[in-house]
Amino acid sequence: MTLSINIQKHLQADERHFHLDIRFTANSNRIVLFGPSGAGKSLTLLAVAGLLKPDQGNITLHQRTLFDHDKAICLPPQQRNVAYLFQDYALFPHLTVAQNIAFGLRKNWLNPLRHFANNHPVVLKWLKLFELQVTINSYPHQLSGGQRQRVALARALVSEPDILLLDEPFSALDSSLRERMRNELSQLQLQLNVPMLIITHDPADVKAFGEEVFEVRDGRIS
Amino acid sequence: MTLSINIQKHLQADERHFHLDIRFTANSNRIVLFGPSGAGKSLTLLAVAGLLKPDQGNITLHQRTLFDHDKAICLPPQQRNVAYLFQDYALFPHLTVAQNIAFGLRKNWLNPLRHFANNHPVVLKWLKLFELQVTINSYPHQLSGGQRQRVALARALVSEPDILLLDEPFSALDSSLRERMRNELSQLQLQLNVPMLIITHDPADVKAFGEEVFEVRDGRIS
Amino acid sequence: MDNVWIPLALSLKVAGWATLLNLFFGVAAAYGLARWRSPARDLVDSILTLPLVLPPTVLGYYLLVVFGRRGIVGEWLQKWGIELVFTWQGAVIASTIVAFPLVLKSARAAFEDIDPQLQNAARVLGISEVAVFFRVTLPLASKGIMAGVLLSFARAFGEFGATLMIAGNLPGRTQTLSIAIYEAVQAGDDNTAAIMVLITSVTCVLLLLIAGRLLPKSHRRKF
Amino acid sequence: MDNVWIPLALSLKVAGWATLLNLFFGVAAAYGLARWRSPARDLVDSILTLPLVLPPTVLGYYLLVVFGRRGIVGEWLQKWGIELVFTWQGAVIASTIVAFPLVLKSARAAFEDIDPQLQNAARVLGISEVAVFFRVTLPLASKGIMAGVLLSFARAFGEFGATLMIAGNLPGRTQTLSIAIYEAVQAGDDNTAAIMVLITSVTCVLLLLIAGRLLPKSHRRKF
Amino acid sequence: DDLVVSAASSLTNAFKEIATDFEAKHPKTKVVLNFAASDVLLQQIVKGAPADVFASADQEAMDKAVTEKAIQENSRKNFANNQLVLIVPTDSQQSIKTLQDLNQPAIKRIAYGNPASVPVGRYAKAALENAKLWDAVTAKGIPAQNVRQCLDYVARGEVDAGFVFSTDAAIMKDKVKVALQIPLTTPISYPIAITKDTKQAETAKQFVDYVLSSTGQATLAKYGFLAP
Ligand SMILES: Nc1ncnc2c1ncn2[C@@H]1O[C@H](COP(=O)(O)OP(=O)(O)OP(=O)(O)O)[C@@H](O)[C@H]1O
Ligand SMILES: Nc1ncnc2c1ncn2[C@@H]1O[C@H](COP(=O)(O)OP(=O)(O)OP(=O)(O)O)[C@@H](O)[C@H]1O
Ligand code: MOO
Ligand SMILES: [Mg+2]
Ligand SMILES: [Mg+2]
Repeated sequence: MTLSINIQKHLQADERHFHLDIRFTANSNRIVLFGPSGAGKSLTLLAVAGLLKPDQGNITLHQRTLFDHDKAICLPPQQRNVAYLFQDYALFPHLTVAQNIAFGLRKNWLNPLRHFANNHPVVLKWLKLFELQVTINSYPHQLSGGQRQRVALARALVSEPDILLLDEPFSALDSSLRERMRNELSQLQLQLNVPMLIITHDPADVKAFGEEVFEVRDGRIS
Repeated sequence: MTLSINIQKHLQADERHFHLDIRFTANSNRIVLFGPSGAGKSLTLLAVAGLLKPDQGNITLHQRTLFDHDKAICLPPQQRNVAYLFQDYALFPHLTVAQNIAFGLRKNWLNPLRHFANNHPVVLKWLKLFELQVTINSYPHQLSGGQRQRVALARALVSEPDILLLDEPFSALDSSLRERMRNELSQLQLQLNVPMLIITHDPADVKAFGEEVFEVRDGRIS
Repeated sequence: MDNVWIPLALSLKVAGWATLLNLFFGVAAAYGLARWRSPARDLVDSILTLPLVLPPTVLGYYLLVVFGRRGIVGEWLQKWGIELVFTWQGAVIASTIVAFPLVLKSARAAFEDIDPQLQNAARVLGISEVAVFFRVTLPLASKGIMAGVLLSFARAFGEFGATLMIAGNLPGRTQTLSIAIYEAVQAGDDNTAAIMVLITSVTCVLLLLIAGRLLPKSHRRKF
Repeated sequence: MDNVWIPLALSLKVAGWATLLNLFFGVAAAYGLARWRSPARDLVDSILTLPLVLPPTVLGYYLLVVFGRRGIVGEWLQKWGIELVFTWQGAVIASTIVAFPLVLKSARAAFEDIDPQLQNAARVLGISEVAVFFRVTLPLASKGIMAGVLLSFARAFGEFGATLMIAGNLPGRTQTLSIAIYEAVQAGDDNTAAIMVLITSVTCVLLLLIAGRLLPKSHRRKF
Repeated sequence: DDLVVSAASSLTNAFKEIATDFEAKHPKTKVVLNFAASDVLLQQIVKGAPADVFASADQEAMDKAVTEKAIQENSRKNFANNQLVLIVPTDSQQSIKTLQDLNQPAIKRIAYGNPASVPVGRYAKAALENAKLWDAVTAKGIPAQNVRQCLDYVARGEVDAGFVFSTDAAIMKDKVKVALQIPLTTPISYPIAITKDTKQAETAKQFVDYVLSSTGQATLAKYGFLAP
């Protein structure tokens, strides 16, 4: 057993209420979440990453408790060691592409310098794999939509995480690029041998990554 | 002849140069732009909308000159009467879903009041068509990715534009919703009978809207 | 207690007018500077900050030179029967000028931090430039602007150096609470001063709290 | 011209220290307030704005009461051989307190305008809360903070009411340019005053221009 | 070491010269002058500012210093006198021959120091009360925060007349003219004293003695002060 999620959360916006009640245990390492828009997929990923605190329940990864309401355990995001691709990328606007990718490589109080980022072998590797070399010194606002998505993905994958959380990682890419990146990601997952939780609307992704597929509807696994 | 584009633009970020040189004339009303990430598709749409000023060339829509460098014509976005779905949505964070959709209905100095927006038949129509009724009073930060995309699309389509510019309008949607919205959009286009320029990576979109398909590569039509 | 309430009312009137004027002129100047593409713009910005750099009394002195009976502007105003020296309107002018840079700088920073994509989205929807300002730019900058406006109110309320010079210290007419406090302290009347300081503080804290409540709430995802 | 350069150097020293102190305390307090989830936070914020509301001279008087030889803090400091009244350090304290609200309010507005998603993105990458502050929060708020810091510098440079009270008007020791200008105006020495006003203005405009150049450029799409 | 002398603003020019002369005679001593309104100086000294000598523009401030035990009472001496005058702008058309002329309707504004905190105002008030004119004058009165503000208002023609010391009027001879010398029942005398907390009583005494010496008195006379 690798990943077990059992969480409840109530959200309210004006008079609208949304109940999230996700329960599943995944025994494989490649898990796909799919379902209609607004079903609660992204919220689930946020909860696993420690960015959304459920009202109830628990989350366990490899016997390690990330969250347990009853035992009052809630590891901060820093200690969960996840790779997270945000649906809206959340790139740092004040850093270049290379600096964004290198962000997690240094945990100290200073952002990676351009020189450091531009010459770091890991950064260069991902720039190459994701065909981003020319954009190395560009800022996020100077990128196209697909370029941004690739930078966000590279930034998430750079460190060696215990779990990969990817929210529609290829949605802004054309089909040939999408295929190449899917292969890269697949290889990386095999190599790290960590669970991967991926949200997608693309049947090809489901085919590639869906050892276990969960459908989310109205906040529940159905 | 409906839409003719002939524009050149040079962009620079750090030492990286990007040359946009798009020339095509479309004789049908349903035009698809496709091509790899970073090819210049979004920039082309920005230029048609009047948000990016080309260095050279001209843009003509139904004999109407939107831009002509030599004649020093450059209509402001307000006078081009376009419907634009931004790739990153650009929803107004301080307005509710209904107010966002109603934004273009009133051109005066005040934002549509909640009451006005929540009861306007056109707003209600689009909320229903795009299955957004429950989110009527939510703010963009309280929405899921797909919900945001639908609000952005509804906001663009509400007024009766002379041209539809849509930058990957369905990328964040699941396949069944995508199909329903594709039909809605198709009907709307037929009804308005205006040119539609759509960027997409989805073959199904190309099939549905691609009376004329242009491939963009490295800033050029190829 | 009339010697407290009348100056308090006057202070509120003067600071209120000064804040209104600065809300208008400060925001307008900030927007102009934020949009103006010219190498001179930072120079103009710095020059407009000068009222903060000069000691208020000195500023008051120059205001007197300009707006006094024999001043360039003052002489001209007199023809229209307008007199600023020794009137509460003079106090408004002094407070406005002293507090002006606070709104200017805060508002400009707020304007320049707005994502232009949102303004573009409004333009594409056919909204005129003026309407874009009122419907998108202003609401999105409101937090920074409000910070500046509150600072400006507080500063105007506490102003006394320049005010004393141009408006004088006429009890019931131009003696604001600040001037009254100053006078009490100068006269060694510590108790009266302390009471007035307390009233000033409570009034301002209350007003700032109320103004804070009026602020638009944040539209950012927070869990 | 020594009677200009010495006060100018002193003003720069005092305003520089005050700005540094406010950069530290103002930003720290603003960050604390922006993160603190408590109903008391707006109250504390308003109270911290009070130095702006009180007439500087009155503030200076209270500083004198606290830091004077016979004051609570002053008595205690004296045991350590530290004297603040009639020293330039006293001027720094006065200027710092007077200008403090300017950094506080601007920085708080800037902090609250940041998209928390970006801070979350950093946390997920394993960056500690302190590092998130220095690597994400501070750079993204830098425009608003800089606006406040520049205001605070200008205000500290122009401060004279509170300074005069606690630091006195000792030529060469605590006579800042502002106080010197004030004195010249009081002495009817209009020419000297005008020259010093000019020097103050030019110095400040230059410093503000340079500071403006140091500002990070905008990372927003603009065509 | 430094000798800190807190002196009333009206003494600015005279004391600057006296300090220079004193330093010439006592090369080891540097005199640091601290000018402000008498009451500000008083507050500073009472709260423990490290001043050595206090020279006030009137007895009231010095009396308070005595009550607060801030000065050495036996060192208190009067070192100069001053005169209260009524001044008008040089180009003034009004003819003022007595204080009663202030009742003329053509005289709309009269500036004087605020009696609550400004010595010159206290003298003016006393004189006007004596002449039973105080109420009439306050009706058109502009209370100034110090004597120089008063002078400035007259110089700029913002007011039609004002009460200042004759030493102040002398500074702006080109802009103001003296209309009346005002006799007072109590003379305007400036006291000087050594503070209680001084760490250099010796030098302080030398300075006070110098002010009272014939050379010091000559300098004061040069700036229009009268002998005590
Ligand atoms: N802050 C919030 N307050 C209230 N409701 C919210 C908030 N955030 C999200 N929701 C609602 O919760 C529901 C689930 O959101 P979530 O983002 O998980 O959807 P999703 O499955 O990722 O959809 P999509 O595929 O469109 O991204 C949506 O209906 C959304 O409107
Ligand atoms: N402000 C800018 N400065 C410099 N280069 C830019 C700027 N904006 C965009 N570019 C570059 O121009 C190229 C085209 O961008 P565009 O956004 O049009 O791509 P696109 O075809 O829409 O790609 P995608 O499918 O990934 O969205 C990209 O390589 C991009 O990096
Ligand atoms: O103490 Mo003064 O000399 O009246 O200003
Ligand atoms: Mg989602
Ligand atoms: Mg694009």
